[in-house]
Amino acid sequence: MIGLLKTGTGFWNPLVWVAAFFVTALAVYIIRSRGVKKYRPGTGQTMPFFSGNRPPEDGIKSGNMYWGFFEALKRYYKWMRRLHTGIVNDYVFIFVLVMVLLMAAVTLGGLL
Amino acid sequence: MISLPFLAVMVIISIGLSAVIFRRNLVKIVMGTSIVASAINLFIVSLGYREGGVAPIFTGAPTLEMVLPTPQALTLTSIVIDLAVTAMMLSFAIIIYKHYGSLDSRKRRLRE
Amino acid sequence: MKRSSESGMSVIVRTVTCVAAIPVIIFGLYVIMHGHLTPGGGFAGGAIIATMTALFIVAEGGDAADRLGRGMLLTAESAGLVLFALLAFLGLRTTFFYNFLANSGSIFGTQVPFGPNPGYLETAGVIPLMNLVVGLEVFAALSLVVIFMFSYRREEQ
Amino acid sequence: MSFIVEHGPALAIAVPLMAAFATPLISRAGGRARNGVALLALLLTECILVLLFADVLSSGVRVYTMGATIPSLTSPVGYPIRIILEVDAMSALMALVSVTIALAVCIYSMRFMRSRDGMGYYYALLLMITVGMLGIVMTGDLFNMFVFLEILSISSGAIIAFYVNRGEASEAAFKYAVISAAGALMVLLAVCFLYGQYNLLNIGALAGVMQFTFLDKIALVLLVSAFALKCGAVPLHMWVSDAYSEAPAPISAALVVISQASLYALFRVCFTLFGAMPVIGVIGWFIIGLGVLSMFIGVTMAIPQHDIKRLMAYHAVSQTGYILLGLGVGLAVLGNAEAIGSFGIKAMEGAIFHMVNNALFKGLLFLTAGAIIYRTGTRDLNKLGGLAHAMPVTTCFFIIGMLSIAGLPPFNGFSSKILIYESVFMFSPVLSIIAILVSILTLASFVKVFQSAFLGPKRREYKDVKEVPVAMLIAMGILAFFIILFGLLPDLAVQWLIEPAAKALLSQLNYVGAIV
Repeated sequence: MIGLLKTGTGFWNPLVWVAAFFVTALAVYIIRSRGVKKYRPGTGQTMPFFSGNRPPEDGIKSGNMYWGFFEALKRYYKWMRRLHTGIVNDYVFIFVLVMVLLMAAVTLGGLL
Repeated sequence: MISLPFLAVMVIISIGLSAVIFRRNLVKIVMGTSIVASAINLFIVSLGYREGGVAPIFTGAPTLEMVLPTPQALTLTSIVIDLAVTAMMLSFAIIIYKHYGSLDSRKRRLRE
Repeated sequence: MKRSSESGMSVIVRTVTCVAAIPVIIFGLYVIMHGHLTPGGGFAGGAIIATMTALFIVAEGGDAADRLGRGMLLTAESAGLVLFALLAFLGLRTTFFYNFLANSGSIFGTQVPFGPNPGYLETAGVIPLMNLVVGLEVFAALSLVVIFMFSYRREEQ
Repeated sequence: MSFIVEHGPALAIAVPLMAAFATPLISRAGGRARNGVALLALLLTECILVLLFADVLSSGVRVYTMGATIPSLTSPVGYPIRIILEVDAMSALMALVSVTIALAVCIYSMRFMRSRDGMGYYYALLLMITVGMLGIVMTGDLFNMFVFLEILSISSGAIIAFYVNRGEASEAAFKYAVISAAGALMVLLAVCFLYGQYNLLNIGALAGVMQFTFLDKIALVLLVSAFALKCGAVPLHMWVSDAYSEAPAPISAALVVISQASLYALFRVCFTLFGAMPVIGVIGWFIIGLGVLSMFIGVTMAIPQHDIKRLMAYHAVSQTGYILLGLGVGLAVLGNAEAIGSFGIKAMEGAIFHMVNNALFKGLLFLTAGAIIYRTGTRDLNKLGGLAHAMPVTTCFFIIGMLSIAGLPPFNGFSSKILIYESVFMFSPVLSIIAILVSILTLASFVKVFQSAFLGPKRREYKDVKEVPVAMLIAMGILAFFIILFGLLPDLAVQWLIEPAAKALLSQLNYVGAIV
């Protein structure tokens, strides 16, 4: 069968997926076309929903997004900022550190 | 079979790496990489050396043991590469100095 | 300090530089030409000739860097590389980089007699030709590196 | 035809090399001639590599000895001498992918690069990057691998600093040059360790006589950490965000393929050179660790970025993590034939497929980022908005790339990720769950880019923005075409491209036997 990818324990067939996608999309379209036709352009119906407030003039900036995510992971990001110093000396230092760690791992692995 | 040239090579490599890691001046960082490269060149040449060998030139050679010519070809290649890398890094250092008026690696503009 | 970087060093230094130029360049050419017989070759010889450019700029001052023909050097650099690749391509009837001139009797194609000898220049096939073009390339490229670095330094003043 | 296949490995490197040397000269004759020569050289290389790949699939490993009397004469005196190129299915696949991306980058650059002087050198460096990548994937010799790695580092370092009059570009290039020099010197040191013991430089011949002494372990450590540095695995990823974001946009796409070449070198060394070493399982676990860290830290660092190319650079780190995870699992179970048969080879197939896919969709995303920069002149997501009104085709390409990198069906990213998820689940369920989580975060961060750059009302300052020129759309279209093709027909791609490559990595004896 064309498009059938065996993954060892399961399988994946994109062509069947695409067919299913179009059938579902058709069904959704039919259901939608039977809905209430009260849409009026130019009224409040076309405004984006922004918790009842007026949306900002020039849209929502990327800096405003995922605020809660960053607030929850504030300590992680603070730590990450500290690691990413942007100094070339540190880059080489980490490289040497990784070499030493790997050497230790290989030596211990050889003893076991 | 630890011999003096190999020890010397390891010491010089450590000196070069420590220069790259701990020096803040960009030109000194370039010097550090250059020192490491020279140490490795020394290592290759000392690998090919035979006790009491003569230079591997066919012309007028006495019938003696010759040193191995392959490592010398490798060394020449790596010297040429090192020259190109050093020239390029120094050019970048010149441009950085011209733009920011400083060669300090810690006064960085790119981070995170 | 200003004087030395702009208009060059004293007359003594400049004269000695001009006198030194001849032996240095001849020595560089010797190293390039004998690359297949003795240590050295295209890179070493080209670098020796290119030191003359650096010496010239140091002695004559910053204006000398502008007076040297950059266009010609740029052409020479690319031409050297193209000729090198072309010589490699010419061996393609057998393999890439095949030494098709060696022992062929034509230019640089003399067979080397066995045993110790004083060194025959007309041997080794394409290797001396490659040394020549590499010498040209390295001379042009290193001169350009020095010239560009120097002229960039001068612009900031 | 047979002449081209016979000399294929050498020609594939020599044609772009010759073009790279000639472009500065031809540039004097005018921009069109220069662009034509660069494009022609890459097309020719692509044709040679397609023929070579077909030949390798049908008749096995092909070797080429530079300067010998016949190309297959590798060991005239019992051990290999001269410069030897060795192409198996893995090398041929990687070479094919590299040149395809380079071709798209070349077409894209014709309109994208508006600078007038130095363009001859831009194309020369682009072709040199291609030469370096092809050299790394096709050489059979460790020292040549170092030489090509340095060719790659020098030319890409110089091209990262193409916008010299911006100080940041020089700084990024300086960091990249120092990092590359340190990595490449460690590779050279490792090569010296091996050469000092066995008097050999050839990968196949070395693998045949390897004694696994203590010095070999040091060499392995040096090689693995140096190539991990060059492919940008966490915690050695710091240069990636600097270099990718400051390079010209098409070059960022080419830098992705440079990482792929380093990954190839990493796995060639691990599987072929040290494949029989007793401690290779430890290395496998170490690479899995690097992979998980890369996936997670890469994607979490990408989310808060507001520079579009820096964000994508962190995603490149994150996607490299998937590849390291898949091939690391293959490496960790290398000694266990049963585990290899049941899930190890599937994990490797997934990883190699993801390498191909990553080059395609990451390349496409960087090119769309370039299109945004070309028309608006800014990389800051906070200043962008409403571009979908003016650039509908670019928006479509961005959506394709975005869905593909996030691993949404039916695009190619999903096909390769499902191979990795399911086979890694057999190995360790936790790793598989982390991989799926990272995919979700990837989608989240690209939704952010999509929302802030393309959606929203039309901005006043971008009212003159038009669709990008046709040449740039063609370049993006090539990559999008392959993404959809591999997405809809993953079984054929795996069967004809990926499976031979995975088997080639595992069959160390074939690689050794072609030389000795």
